[in-house]
Amino acid sequence: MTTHVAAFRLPVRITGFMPLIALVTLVAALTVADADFLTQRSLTAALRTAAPLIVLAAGATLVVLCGGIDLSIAALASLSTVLLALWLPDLGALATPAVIAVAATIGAVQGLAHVLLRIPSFIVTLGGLSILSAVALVVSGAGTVRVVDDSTVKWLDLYLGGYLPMSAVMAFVVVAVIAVVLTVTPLKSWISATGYSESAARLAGTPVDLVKVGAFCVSGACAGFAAVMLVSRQFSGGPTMADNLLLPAVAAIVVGGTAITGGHGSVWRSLAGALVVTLLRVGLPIVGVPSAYEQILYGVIIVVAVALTLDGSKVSIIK
Amino acid sequence: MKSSATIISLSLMAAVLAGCTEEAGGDNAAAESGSCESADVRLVGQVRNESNPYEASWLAGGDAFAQSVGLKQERLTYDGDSTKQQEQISQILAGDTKCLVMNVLPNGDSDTAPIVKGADSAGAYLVTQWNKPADLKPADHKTWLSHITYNGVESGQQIGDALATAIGGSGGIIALQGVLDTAAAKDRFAGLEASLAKNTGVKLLDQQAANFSRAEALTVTKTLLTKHGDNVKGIWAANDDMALGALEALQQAGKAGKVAVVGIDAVPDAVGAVQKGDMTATVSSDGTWQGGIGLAIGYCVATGKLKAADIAADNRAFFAKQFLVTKDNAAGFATPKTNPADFECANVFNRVAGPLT
Amino acid sequence: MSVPALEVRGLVKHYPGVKALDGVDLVVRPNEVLGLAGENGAGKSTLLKALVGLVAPDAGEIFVRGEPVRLRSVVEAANHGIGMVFQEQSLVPNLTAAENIVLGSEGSAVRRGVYRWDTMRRLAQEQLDKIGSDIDPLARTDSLSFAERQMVEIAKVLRIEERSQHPPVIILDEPTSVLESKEIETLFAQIRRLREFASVVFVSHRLDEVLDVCDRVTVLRGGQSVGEVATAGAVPGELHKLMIGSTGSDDHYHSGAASLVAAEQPRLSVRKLSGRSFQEVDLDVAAGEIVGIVGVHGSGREDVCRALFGAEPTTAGEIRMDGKKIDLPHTRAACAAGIGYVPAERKIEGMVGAMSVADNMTLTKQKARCTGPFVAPKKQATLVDRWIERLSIRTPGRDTAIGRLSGGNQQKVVLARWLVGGDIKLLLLDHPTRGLDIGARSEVYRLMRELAGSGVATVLLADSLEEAIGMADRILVMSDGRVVAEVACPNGGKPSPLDLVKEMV
Amino acid sequence: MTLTSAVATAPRRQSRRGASFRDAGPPVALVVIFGIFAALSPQFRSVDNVQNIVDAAAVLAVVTSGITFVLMMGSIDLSAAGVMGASALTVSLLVANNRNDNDYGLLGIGAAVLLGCAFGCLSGLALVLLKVPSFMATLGVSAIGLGVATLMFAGVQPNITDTMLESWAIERFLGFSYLAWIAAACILVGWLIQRYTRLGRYAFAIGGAEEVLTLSGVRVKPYKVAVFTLAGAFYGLGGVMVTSQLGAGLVQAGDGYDFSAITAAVVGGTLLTGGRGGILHSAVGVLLVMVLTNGLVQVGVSPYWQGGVEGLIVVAAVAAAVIPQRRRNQVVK
Repeated sequence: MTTHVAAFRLPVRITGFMPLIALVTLVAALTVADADFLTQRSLTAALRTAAPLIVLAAGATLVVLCGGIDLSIAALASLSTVLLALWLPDLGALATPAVIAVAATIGAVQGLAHVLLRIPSFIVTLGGLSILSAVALVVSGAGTVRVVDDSTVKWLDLYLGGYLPMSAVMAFVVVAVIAVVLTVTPLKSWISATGYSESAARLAGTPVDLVKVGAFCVSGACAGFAAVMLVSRQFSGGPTMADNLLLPAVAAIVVGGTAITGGHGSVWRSLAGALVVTLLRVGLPIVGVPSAYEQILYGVIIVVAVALTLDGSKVSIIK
Repeated sequence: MKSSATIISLSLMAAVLAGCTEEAGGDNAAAESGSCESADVRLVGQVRNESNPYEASWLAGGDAFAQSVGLKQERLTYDGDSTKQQEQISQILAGDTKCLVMNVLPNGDSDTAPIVKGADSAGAYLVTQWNKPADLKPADHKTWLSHITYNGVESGQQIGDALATAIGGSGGIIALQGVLDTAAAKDRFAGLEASLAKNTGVKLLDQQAANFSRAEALTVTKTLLTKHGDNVKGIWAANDDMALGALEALQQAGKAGKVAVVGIDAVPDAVGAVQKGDMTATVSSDGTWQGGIGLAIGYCVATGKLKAADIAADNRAFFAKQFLVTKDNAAGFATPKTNPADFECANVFNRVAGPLT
Repeated sequence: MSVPALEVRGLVKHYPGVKALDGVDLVVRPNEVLGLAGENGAGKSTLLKALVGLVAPDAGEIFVRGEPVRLRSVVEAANHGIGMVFQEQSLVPNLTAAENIVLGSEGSAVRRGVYRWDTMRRLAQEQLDKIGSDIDPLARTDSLSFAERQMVEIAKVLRIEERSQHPPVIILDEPTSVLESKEIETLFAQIRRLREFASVVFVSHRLDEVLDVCDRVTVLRGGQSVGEVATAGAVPGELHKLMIGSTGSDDHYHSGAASLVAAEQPRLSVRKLSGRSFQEVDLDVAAGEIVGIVGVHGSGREDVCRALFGAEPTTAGEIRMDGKKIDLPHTRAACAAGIGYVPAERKIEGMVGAMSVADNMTLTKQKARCTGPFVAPKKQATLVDRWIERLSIRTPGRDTAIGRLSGGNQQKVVLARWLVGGDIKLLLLDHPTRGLDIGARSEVYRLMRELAGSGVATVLLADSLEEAIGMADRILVMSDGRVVAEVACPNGGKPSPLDLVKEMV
Repeated sequence: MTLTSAVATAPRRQSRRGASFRDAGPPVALVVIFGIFAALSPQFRSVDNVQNIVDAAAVLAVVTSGITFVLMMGSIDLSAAGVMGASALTVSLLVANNRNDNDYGLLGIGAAVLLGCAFGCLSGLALVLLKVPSFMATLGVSAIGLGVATLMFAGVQPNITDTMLESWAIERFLGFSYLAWIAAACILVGWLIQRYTRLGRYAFAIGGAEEVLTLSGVRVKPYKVAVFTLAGAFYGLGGVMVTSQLGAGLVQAGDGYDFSAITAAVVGGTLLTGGRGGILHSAVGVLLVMVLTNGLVQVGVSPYWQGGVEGLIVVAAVAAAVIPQRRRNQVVK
């Protein structure tokens, strides 16, 4: 898929395949370390595990493509789990869209603060991170909110045909929808132009501010959807539940080969990146790497993976 | 573009055709109670990290038990990251689960339910400790053998009382809370409140969260010391790491020895401090024992030496015995060690202090 | 004859699909100013890069004072006494002028990694003194004017004199393209002063300048040296002939093309427009009219232009299009009103270098390539190909990244961006021919005439006074943020540059 | 990008030398916030509390000094947490402690700082040789640092008994702890490096216009590596200081310092795009953040809300600082 989208415009290059190659290499290496790893059940579990991360990373990828960064996604997802858990008893099936809408709104508000106040996105979303965490803590009464009747979110934790986790399928659908919408509308060129050269985009009459706010909005919505996945898996919401997914999500984006400076990249790349990161997080301890070495290996592998996937020809100066 | 649309519609179609199932496919026949050979048992211990003394001693206890039955414990750590814990659990459960025994420290209350559900459907024997939501009960599950925890209200109150005594029954104290959204932090603080209700002379001047962290406790304590000055006669900390941070703060403020400090967990440094008289009291929960006992219960059931059905209802979820450590008895807690007798199948429930309330 | 300061023999450089240099020969004698002329793509920039070690030639030799050398980096070139003032200014904006001047060859100003500011200031002052500049060496570079920065660049290049212990060879790549005429005069004075102790290679698209300041001109075409002209008595037409291989059109500005100026209501009418750097500007442009605005740096004309595009805030005044009052809070509003803008900084503001020709061309008028909300690839392809053909844009294809095209073709794509919608009413052109060669310029001029002929109103901030006079029907002179004069400029009654200069000062 | 915005949006700047109006924002914000808290809480304005704020700021100041150099280049550094953890364990195992018989004193401290340098160097090498963006390179190095620290931890907390190291946090000179003086010295050294050494000026220039340096024949890569190495040294020292404060070597010694140091630097006026700001800016930023943290506790804001209020104020402070510089066609990333 990666190359398919890329081929729409660019000559097919080896770098387009790099995230996939990294993924396959990693699976192979884990299998060598522990032959039990390459089983259908194990891969199914890994896919199910990766789903929320894929969705989070896909949303944040849009912000990165615009040249910004969204550090609030994980905190927003945590808050969303709390809201969903609180609203499920009253709203039932409506709770899911309601939470996604609220998360999208919060994302959009951050985007507005970024473009209207001209504060770097790093700072806006870092501030957003602390504010959202505080709200989540207060709203939840600083505790876990249990979901007693999870019938309306349970569908996300089912398996398609007995093998494919529904959450992974939905994550794939989210990525596909974003990618297709971008490709068939002018949005893709607007986002790329904004990311590569904001001033040129603006002077070409591109709605730069709208595009950015939109990207933050989608990023928020994705955080909300990831939260729904987490709740369906955890049967509860918690004010810090997703907090630890921030750095893995950013890592997924970069490992996928999307330039952190903006412009170059795609959500498909982030999908591959999220799978790589998940395998690293889960695979290393499962095949028996001790905790301390696991962290060291994680650090080394992720750096090497980025070195492989980043298309140097697209980015002249690497900061 | 067209082809991606095709793929999506195809996969959606497949969904409709195939229908949905609750479980991933593959064989996961639940193990019959007691059908495993000792050598086939797979022991897994999972805690947050190996980089703090309490959890390190937990894993050490697990290793000690595993060695005593000629096995090896698989150590898993998840860096206090709930999602990572779930990911590891589901990956473990995706492997061979026939004679799997897990002794798990869930990161928070919310993490217990999915772990239990996963273990249940995979037929893995599970013992959880510390965190679980009140309405989730091991007795309702087949392979969730037991949940072990300590009465946080009791320990919070015990050290609260010890602190009140140490400052002579009257004066101001400050409280350092743990991570606000954990049951342990809440229960312990509730214990302090109970103690305050009893010791009317003691006044709670201020309470701040220091997230169970030594470094944060240091900063918070220093700030509170300047805020309340000499009115602070005692410091109540929800765990020993924070108590040790508070001790450092007192030393840096030149108040070492003038303010009483209490904590919970009995980590070696804290026991040392109690011995030296720097700290007034702590409560021992014996991490080494916790690391071994969870595996021991699971091992006994897996090998048939104990029948899950025979475990008394009160032992399916219980408070374990805890000990108030003061200067008088501190020497006995100075070096944590395991007693192999504790882990014999007949003795695994010896430390039950009472059913979970 | 003395040994040449610099000599190039048979230099060859291949790029994939292109032979950029095809056996170039070049001789630079001591104490002479050598002009280097050639159209875009003639190989000038590759040759210059080879001379300062940025490009490794595939074959051929370079001699410095008779010795064969291999130049592998800017540093090696500098050590041999060759230095270059780059086309895009190469100063670090957040350092002081002094640091920029000594950058890369700090010498005694930095001892064991530690700065000695006094020494540095002295060293920089020495260089600035050489060109008689009174810039404060400790001023931050981004606080200097453009012309001042150019002086700093030259001072910086002159540092290599100390480095090589020989008379340096200074290469000036398009130094005048962004300078105003007064600043150009200053620069030429400096070049003549440089000749006293150095050799200069001067590259410019403006042939009159080349003839004015150089002793001798070497003409490149198709990667080869095709001729050498002594400037004494030479005329631009002669050079031009050599450059393009035939006599160029005499009517450079296509002034023969009919310009239709409707009398009634002006298309654009601006009254008492004030902003940060301009006050009470009145401006009328009729459909089909080209109005030039001239003025020195700081006259505020660029900001007026940006304000008309909504890219610069205004504090007072009104703007009417076809009699209707419009608000321009952002560039979107201007685009919607049928206003187009071609910025001066093409590479930074005009285009998105990493994106394709097609994407750049359709960036603004998305409707032109869409069916409903969706991009229609076929529609886009037809549209883009049509404009590529119509403006004769030389590109391997519509999917090529625009950054890989030559400057002239890039500019045509940028212009096409405003035309693809078919709804353009007013074009604001800020130095539209900056950095373009004669051929490309001429094409841009023709296009401007064509658009004017079809009724588009144009505001032109020209590259030179000559260009303004040649192209405009009317010229406004701005000074210190105000319009100080208006000069009619009809065909057959063109004012002379001198007339305008009088009004500017 | 930086060249772009500098040239395109600010062709003519008013001030030519020295501090400009732009730099005044953060100090003004510091004074205002300090004033507000002082008015709200008498304890806040006590001498003791001011000492307390300065003491508490010491470690953050040192870490921020290091990170400032990296930010000035336009890169980012998230390795502080890991590097500090590794250095904390190293120093606590090398000076007198309860785990082994080592007693190397200052040598041990030096070794910990050197280890920090090594980690910084690793980040820099990953950046320039493997072309990995600093965001990821340093994230990876942080993980490596934590792993190394966990290895050294080996299950038993090393408590230090070295009197000199312990005295850093306890002994006072002119009212402030030694740690505060060490931090002040670090800021001074940092300022000297920034102002008077090629390394510092080039770091600044790399953030301004990296490609120009290359054109001028400067080999940029070694300087990049050197800047990361220098930053690593500061983190190493930071880890040592935390160890001195806590009396023990903790793997978590650097927890949270990465993001708070970046916040402090940015609040102080250092741009994430590089080329602007500096050590003194960062020092102001550190004080601002610490005043905020301390003040919120002093005026009794609920612990639940503290993080949120802090985030809000940081955003507001940055917003207030950028308002005077807002322009229509400005690029904000």
